[in-house]
Amino acid sequence: MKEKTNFLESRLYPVVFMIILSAILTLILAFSYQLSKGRVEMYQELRLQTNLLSLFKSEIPELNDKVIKENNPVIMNELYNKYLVSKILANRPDYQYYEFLDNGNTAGYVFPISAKGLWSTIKLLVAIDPEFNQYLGIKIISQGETPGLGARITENWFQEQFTGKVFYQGNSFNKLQLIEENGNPNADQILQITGATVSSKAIVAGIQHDLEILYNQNFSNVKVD
Amino acid sequence: MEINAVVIFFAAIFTSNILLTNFLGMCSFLSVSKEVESSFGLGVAVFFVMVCTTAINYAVYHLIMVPLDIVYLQYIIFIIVIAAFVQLTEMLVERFSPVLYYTLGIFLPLITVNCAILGVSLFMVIRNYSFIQSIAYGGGAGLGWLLAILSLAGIRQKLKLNRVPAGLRGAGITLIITGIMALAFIGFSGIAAIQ
Amino acid sequence: MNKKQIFIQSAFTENAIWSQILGICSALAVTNQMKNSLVMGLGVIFTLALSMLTISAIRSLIPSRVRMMAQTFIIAFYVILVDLFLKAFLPDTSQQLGPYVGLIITNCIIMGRAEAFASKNTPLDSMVDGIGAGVGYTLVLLIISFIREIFGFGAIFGYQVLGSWWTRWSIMVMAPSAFFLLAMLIWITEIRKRKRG
Amino acid sequence: MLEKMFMKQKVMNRVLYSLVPIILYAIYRFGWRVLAVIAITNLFSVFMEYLFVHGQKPGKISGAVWVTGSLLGLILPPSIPFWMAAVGAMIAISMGKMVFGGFGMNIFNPALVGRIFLFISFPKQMGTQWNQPFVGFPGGFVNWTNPQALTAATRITEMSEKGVSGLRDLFLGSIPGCIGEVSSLLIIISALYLVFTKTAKWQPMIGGIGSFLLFSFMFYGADPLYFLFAGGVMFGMVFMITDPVSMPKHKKVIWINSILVGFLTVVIRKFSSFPEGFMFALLLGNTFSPIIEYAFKSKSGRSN
Repeated sequence: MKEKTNFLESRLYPVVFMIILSAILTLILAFSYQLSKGRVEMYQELRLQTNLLSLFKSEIPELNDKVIKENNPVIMNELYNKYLVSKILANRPDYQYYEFLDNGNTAGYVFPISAKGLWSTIKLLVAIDPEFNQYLGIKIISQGETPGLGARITENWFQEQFTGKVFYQGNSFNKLQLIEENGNPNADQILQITGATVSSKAIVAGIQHDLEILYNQNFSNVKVD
Repeated sequence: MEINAVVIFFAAIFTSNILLTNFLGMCSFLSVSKEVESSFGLGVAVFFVMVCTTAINYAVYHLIMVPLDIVYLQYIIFIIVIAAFVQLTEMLVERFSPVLYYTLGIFLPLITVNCAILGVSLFMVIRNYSFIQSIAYGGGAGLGWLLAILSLAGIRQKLKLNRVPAGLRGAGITLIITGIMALAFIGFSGIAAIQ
Repeated sequence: MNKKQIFIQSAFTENAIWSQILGICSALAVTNQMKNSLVMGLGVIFTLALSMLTISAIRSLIPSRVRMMAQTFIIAFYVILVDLFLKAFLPDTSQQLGPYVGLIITNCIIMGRAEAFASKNTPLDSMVDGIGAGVGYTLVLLIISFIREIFGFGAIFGYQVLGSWWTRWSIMVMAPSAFFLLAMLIWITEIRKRKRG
Repeated sequence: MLEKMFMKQKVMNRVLYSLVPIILYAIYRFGWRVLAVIAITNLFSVFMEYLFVHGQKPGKISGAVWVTGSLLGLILPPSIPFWMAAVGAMIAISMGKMVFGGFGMNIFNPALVGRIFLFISFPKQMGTQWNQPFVGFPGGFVNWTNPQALTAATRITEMSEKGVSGLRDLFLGSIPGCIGEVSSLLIIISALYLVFTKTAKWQPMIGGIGSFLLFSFMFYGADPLYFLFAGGVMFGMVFMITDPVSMPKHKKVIWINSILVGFLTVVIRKFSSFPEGFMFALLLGNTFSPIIEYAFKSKSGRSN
């Protein structure tokens, strides 16, 4: 007993204590990390797959709102493997994009793109047809714009209006224009969000800028004359 | 899209002021801002520690934690780095410059618990900044914090003779002033983006 | 003091936010939506309860020279557990809370309770005290976020309760409103305190 | 009755007189509805101040409350919903003035605190919907409001490029805009009245307008007068930056502050995501001027 109190007061004790304490705590943490790791990765993958698949909702017969809502990892993974394949750009090995397959034929591309919003970098997926003529859809993945204003870019009507808009026509890129939210858009116009001009502009400009570079550098040969 | 470090620096001061938009470092902000001199001392100390710990934490994160796959321990490791750095600085300042110690050194212990310091390191990781970007962000955030606490101290100095309603004296009125400052700083939004 | 008294004292009469002005960084940052506030509050309750329990249980073993360090370690340990849990089971909320979960470590409430209570009392009392402080903290978060969400979105916990006739106050989802509302809350508490004498 | 409730403040009365022609002109341009807006902001300002001073000594409402109320009314759009005007007035008086100790104590310009609160809360109603002005006689004098509305928020920069309105229209005020901000001519006349009756100081007006002109010229290249007459700069430089309470006391600091406000107005207009910059610029000026003044005081204190 006497020995113990002596050790507790010795100069070495605090060091020993900290080492033992941190060893125990770190061990438990490492263990829980290993336990949770798989789940975290699974979630990230599932989210990406769901986002990619929902871009082609109208083309995939197995996919409807109910399936998307249930978000079953097994089903999503199956659908993903059936319809999508990930690819890497030849000149940028770190850039991953996706190809949409319909009965084994390329029916569209999906590119991850980032746009500079008012407060944050907006990350989104853009789907385009194999000849780069028109957008098949966009999906905002993450953003940090003003809630209630800029953050309304995540509302469905805003994202859905890109579907079918022309990207490349004749021999030149088509520039999309922004008009007031309550207006009547024609084929080249996008309704912007009232009070959030910057966020709306950022998306249109970001998509066009990045896609034009991708087209010029990697896909200018896809045109079938 | 890579963002220029200069842009990040200014954005961290004005458009995304760490205190006025991220609410970090409020505890010492409220308690120390009564006097201008001590606010200045604390602000400078925060700036200095912020820049240095961001740099160290960047190195620790990318050279040790990522290769060893122990990123999940970042909270513990960052806070140890910050505490150790503050301790070390305090000792060095005390030994080599007593004058500096009495003007700045006394604020150093307050800094370990200033969540703005840890916050900057965490934002650096979340936003995937490069080394230069991290330093610029740390410096900007530190200067922004200094600017905010100095302005507040000036206002509180002016407020000393006022008949502020009894229940609002101290924390209450300081929070309201901070709120109005945050309103004013919204004017800068859109000038530069942080990420 | 029995456990009930300890709980009431640390949750209400000595509420960390409105009477001691501690831990307000996160109180301001995560209150734009009630859901975030609730998750954050539960995280703090969990961290507080268990770290108070642990610190109190080994309080006689902790050498006084490294006391703060050891306490920080134990708190950080539980915070990382919370973080891992959120990442694995509530990934969306985890992303929205961003760095604020990690910042529970520097939340002065926890260090304050560890110093003031857990290092002097029995483990179970400390745990009750921790839960009390956490509940009080969560309560304040929920009050502020309720006002911010109902004015800012017309919603409660994400459910739209006010129809399209409601004009959303965007200031309520932005930073300044949090400062104003917390000031109001402190003001009301002070007035009530004075009336009681 | 009135004397029991209100403090007598001659200076404040003179400010109110100088606003009368501006209000009359606003009715002519936008219809009688604007008078209702101004009445509401005044009413709710008085109501709010009454809540605070009620039951306290001396318990009188300051005459300045009418100035705050009227100024706030004049910097709102003509089509603002009435309830928003009321909210703005209550925020202006409570958060901008009474919490700091009431009359003579405010750090920030109360009317601007109310205006920015509304602007951030309701960007759609505050910044994107503008009534077209009436033209010819009797114009707005026989109308409640002009149903013709312009729903675009035009950046002042783009306005000059597209030539939306000519310099003469801007100067006289036959343009859409906030209730009291449209006619630069009337504002200048009021400014002269205020300066000659020693109601307001001329230094901040000249400093602010001068620095605004200089920096607009530097940032935009041409036409600084155009930018001065558009938007709310003129109104603010005459009626708000000169607020004797929130203005710094030190002469040199008055100059520094007004130059800073002019500079910030241009920076915010040009680079930020908001079309108008004055209100933010002055609030920033209010934020920084106490510490600048403190620095000056301690410096001169040491040399003495």
